[in-house]
Amino acid sequence: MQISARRLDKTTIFDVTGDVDLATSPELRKALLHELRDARIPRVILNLKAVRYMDSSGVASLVEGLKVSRDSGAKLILYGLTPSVREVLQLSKLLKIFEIYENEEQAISP
Amino acid sequence: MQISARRLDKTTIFDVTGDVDLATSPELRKALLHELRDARIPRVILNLKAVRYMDSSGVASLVEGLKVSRDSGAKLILYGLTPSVREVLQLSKLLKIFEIYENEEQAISP
Amino acid sequence: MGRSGLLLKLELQSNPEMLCVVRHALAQLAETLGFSRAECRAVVLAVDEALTNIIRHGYGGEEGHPIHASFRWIAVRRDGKHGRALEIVLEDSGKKIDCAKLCGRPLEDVRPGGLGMHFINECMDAVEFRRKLGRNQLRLIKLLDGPKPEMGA
Amino acid sequence: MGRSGLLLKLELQSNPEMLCVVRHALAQLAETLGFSRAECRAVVLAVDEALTNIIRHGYGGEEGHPIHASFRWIAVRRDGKHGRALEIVLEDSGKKIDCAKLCGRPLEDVRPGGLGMHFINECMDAVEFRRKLGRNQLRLIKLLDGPKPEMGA
Ligand SMILES: Nc1ncnc2c1ncn2[C@@H]1O[C@H](COP(=O)(O)OP(=O)(O)O)[C@@H](O)[C@H]1O
Ligand SMILES: Nc1ncnc2c1ncn2[C@@H]1O[C@H](COP(=O)(O)OP(=O)(O)O)[C@@H](O)[C@H]1O
Repeated sequence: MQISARRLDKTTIFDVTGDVDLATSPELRKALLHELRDARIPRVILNLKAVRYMDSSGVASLVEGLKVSRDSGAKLILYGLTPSVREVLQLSKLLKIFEIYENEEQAISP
Repeated sequence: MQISARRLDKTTIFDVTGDVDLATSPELRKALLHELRDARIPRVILNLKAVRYMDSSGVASLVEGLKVSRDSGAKLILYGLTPSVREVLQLSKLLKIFEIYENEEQAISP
Repeated sequence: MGRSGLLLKLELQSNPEMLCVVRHALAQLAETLGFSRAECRAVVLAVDEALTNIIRHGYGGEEGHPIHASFRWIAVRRDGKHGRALEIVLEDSGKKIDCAKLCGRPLEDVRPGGLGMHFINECMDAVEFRRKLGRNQLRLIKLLDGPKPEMGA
Repeated sequence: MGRSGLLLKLELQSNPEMLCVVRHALAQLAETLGFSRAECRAVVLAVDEALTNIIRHGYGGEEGHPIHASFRWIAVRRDGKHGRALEIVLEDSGKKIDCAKLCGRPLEDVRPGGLGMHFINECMDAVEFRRKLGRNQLRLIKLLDGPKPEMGA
């Protein structure tokens, strides 16, 4: 997995690539918590277009990010869900809990 | 591996997808021999753009196709070599023996 | 395939980086056996979650402990018809599983963790735990042309 | 990784469809260990060719016979420096290898077949055959940051 950050005005977009699993989800968690809790960015957008695989540890990182975003009045937004990501969120009954868009344009200006 | 044929005037283009290895190369061999020897098509073009992997058994099928094409005065042309295909042909010292093009346009009207 | 229907055996270490290696092998194996793309993803998810649990709970996150996985192509009878299934057995010498904890948790309570067993149960047609000679054994079955899972396409 | 540097063991059957499964696992393993893309392709090609030979020559093309593969991360000394390498051992109970036939053939003679051993030798940094207790053993070594192969990028 690789994460790279694009920092816009009051928004950070993380481009995530590869597999989010037990080996890599701690890095995603760290990136989310840093941006939402430490840097207090009001809006964090996750571009998941290039995520080939996500398991429950990846979902746990997203849920933790969501909790922290709510605590700090920020927004966590997802877009570009691949079948793997969509399925684990559906199995977790979390598709309706997250704010999810089709593409970056919609995610940036909803 | 999957092979599908496009038949133009005096030319057949095979679109090959996936891995060409011990399990699948017999099918490639069969398709080549049918077109060159049985149907006596004067020009057979192999589109290898979507070949992720090729090993020596794939190379052997190509070499057999080349032999048969020479025997019957036909042409066997390759295009769209991926790194894997290019490397095995280079290791086999066959890059200069085959007629190879970058793309379909060049392969059709050289 | 061997006479016993054995397709593949793996012995790996309890290192998180190995999950990706197993996933790639298994995805390919399931595809070769004729499972649909969605079924392949389901099998891969279930095994990844089970291995994650062995690494985290069975071995307490410690690396370098052995995990054995075997993959067999078995005959099954369903609704009076003959069918085929992929049987996967995972074995570890880690901590004895507390079966009371395995059931998972209600999903209404949105919080991190506690999803793995739920995924495994949803993705596979049969899930069985056993303790045998000081080892944990998890047996997972996926029917070819089995019931369609809720997770869709 | 285990104390012995053991990364992974595989037991497969001599079925051509299993080659793809092994390739996917190995490509991922080699990537995880830090090999470049070209090096990963080289290791995968060498192992695929060696398994192809075991299936075709060792077992005469018969399916259902066992092949064992083990992957270890070993320490090596090169030019007085410490380095790391991937050691791969393939074992089969097939026909005894006739070492006289192994050397391969001159490539100038363009004809199908006879390329496998050449690929293996080009792709790996060390190749060793051994007959041990009625089994063929092929040991392949790939150095991390080893000499660049001729095959390029
Ligand atoms: N292989 C295992 N060994 C020991 N305990 C396990 C194992 N798998 C699951 N468990 C227990 O079952 C519980 C539920 O597992 P799971 O649903 O995967 O969620 P999580 O792992 O996030 O807690 C775990 O917290 C653990 O107590
Ligand atoms: N695993 C093996 N068992 C028995 N004989 C082998 C094995 N591998 C290679 N050989 C012998 O070495 C020869 C050269 O092998 P190779 O270069 O791969 O070309 P090919 O397999 O196309 O003949 C083979 O024809 C065979 O006689």
